[in-house]
Amino acid sequence: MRALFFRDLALALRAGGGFGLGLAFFLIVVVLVPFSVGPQSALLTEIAPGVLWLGALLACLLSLDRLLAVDWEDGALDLLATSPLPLEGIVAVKAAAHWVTTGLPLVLAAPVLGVLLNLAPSGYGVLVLSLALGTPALSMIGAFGAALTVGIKRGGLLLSLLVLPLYVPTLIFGAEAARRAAQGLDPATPLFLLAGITLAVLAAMPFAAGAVLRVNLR
Amino acid sequence: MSLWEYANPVKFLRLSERVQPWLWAGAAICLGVGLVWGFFFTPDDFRQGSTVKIIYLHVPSALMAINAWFMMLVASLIWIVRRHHVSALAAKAAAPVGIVMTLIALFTGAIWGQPMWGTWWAWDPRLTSFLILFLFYLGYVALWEAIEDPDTAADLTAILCLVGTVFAVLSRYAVLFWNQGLHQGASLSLDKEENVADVFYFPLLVCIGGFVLLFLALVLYRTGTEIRLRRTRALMARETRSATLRAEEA
Amino acid sequence: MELKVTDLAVGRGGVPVLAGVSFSLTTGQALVLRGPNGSGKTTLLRTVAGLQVPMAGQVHRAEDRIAYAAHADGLKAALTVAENLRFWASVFGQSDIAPALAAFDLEDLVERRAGQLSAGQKRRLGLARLMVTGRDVWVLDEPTVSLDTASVALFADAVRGHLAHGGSALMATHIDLGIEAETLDVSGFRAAAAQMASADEAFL
Amino acid sequence: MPDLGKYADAVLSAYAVSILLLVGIVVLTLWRGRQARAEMDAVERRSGRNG
Repeated sequence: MRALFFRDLALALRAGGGFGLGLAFFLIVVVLVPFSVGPQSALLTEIAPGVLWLGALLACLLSLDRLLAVDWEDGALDLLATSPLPLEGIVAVKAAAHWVTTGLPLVLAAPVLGVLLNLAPSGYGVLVLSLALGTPALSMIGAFGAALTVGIKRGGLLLSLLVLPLYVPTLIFGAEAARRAAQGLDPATPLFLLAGITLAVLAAMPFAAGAVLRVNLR
Repeated sequence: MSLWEYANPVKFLRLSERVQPWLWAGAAICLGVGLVWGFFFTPDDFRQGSTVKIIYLHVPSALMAINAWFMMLVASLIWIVRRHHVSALAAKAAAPVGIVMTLIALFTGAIWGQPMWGTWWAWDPRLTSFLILFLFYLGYVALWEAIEDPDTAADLTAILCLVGTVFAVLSRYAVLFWNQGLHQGASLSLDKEENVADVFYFPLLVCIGGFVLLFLALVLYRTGTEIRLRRTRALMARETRSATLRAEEA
Repeated sequence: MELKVTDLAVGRGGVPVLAGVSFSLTTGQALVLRGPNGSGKTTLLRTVAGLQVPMAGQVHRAEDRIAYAAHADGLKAALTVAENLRFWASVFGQSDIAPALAAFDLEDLVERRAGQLSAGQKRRLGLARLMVTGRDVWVLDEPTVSLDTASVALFADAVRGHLAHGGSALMATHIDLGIEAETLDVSGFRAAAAQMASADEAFL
Repeated sequence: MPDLGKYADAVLSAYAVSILLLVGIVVLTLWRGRQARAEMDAVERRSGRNG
């Protein structure tokens, strides 16, 4: 399991692994927002938490279609399936590696991009906290979507269609927490709910994803 | 004689063809009577004016949008547990009907909301939940379409249906939390004193009956279609196989 | 420990391909599957490896004993030869990759990226993977594709060594490896039109 | 025709859209069903002839 995790990290960090693409995408989305809604600071301050959450979510989605497809195409998934590792564990580990290479950088970059959007000072801490709590769920749900579409040629678009509705609860609670904090309100309730969803997803989703992968390998 | 006997496609087709005329006729009668009654012979609401007539479409379609998904969930579970092909195909057959029901609920809801709320679309929790349900339906249908092998498709969509159900319920509560909403309380419920008035209630019940019958008729018919498509596929596969076998023998 | 296949029926996409396949594979034994392209060798091997569910029959005593290698080697172009091997070794709970490198003459290439290898070198690396799994039943699908004569000899030596150490091998191949092996012609087990119990059976 | 008052547009368009959608799905279903039945009959006749 640990070997798989570090292999995925190494693959993402080596040339051609696509590390940083998600981050760059996040940056571009955030830069484009003022161009589309206008440069008024007050407006940007108001929408900043939501835009940052949406940008992070889309950046997370960007790299999902390669999460399992690469291993599927070069046969590594077949070989892993005959190895002692359980498929549930394989998917969970790959989701964890995805989070470290995509989700974590987004969490760390969010406050910097918050400056660009004139985020209210009280919002930074909770924004980072909510992203840190929410993005693991995004990676794990995404891994489920990737497992569903792994055998499908050009499954990327379908993957988005399947995964985005599943992101709704996480997005709602995450962005709500960030927004409340930015407005000086108490963000505790949405944060707890967000953490609850993430925990439940991390506990249950590997089994769904493993079952799906088993069907696809058949 | 057990219920599972109808898991056999031939038996299922035979039974479904026997009950379908009744279902279609019942649906036509109920919808005709209910809608005409509701549209022409019920008074306007003192507060909502004539828009109250939209209730005869909005409430039944919304009910059926959820029930269709629920039926798909049950059918998916039956497929996962007992591997009856008809069950998987019934779930597949119900999805587009569910989409139409959801669309009707959304459109009528938006049209109803326009004079009441002064806007076509409000991010009211109920409307929003239906929009999310609509997205789930789209994903479900798209996944069925994308996969070549029918049994793989059945397995994957069944799991998607289970996971989707959990997330749809989660989204419902998330949306409630997110926006308390403009929508009025439930129009129909058993434990509440405050129901819609009787004048609206009876034609509404007839309409709901009509929608249920129409849904059943559509799903049975569509399941039959799916069974036939599957049989065509199987026959053609056998044809090509025996052709290659014969070619080799010769 | 004897791997035993009894009355196995395998299929592709719900259509049965082979039926009534039975054989056993004992310690030190190699079994070569023969048959024309498309006769179901790959499907049979995948089923024995546990990647596919048999349509009928059983595979006995195969759990956690099989190392499978097919056309796709599952190599990562961005990782070096040593990294690729070490990864698979640790997935299978092993650590020593030196014998595998030596057996397939990869020692000079250890620090090379797998993406820079030639097709034959890649194939050798893919086969070297078998040796780091520590598994005793090798299930091989056309292992000698894109290998030159010298590499085929290396591979044959590796298989011989594996058999001598109490392993066994089941492979589909067209060429003669010069290994003492029994052969099984799968075309004799082709699923006849009559006994086609398929996934679509319910609809016929 | 009942007097729908100032909301006539809303009510009528709601009915129009809904009935259109319902008729649409029914027509589509029947059309697909007929097509599938014809296809199956053709294949059945063919395979009946060949054995």
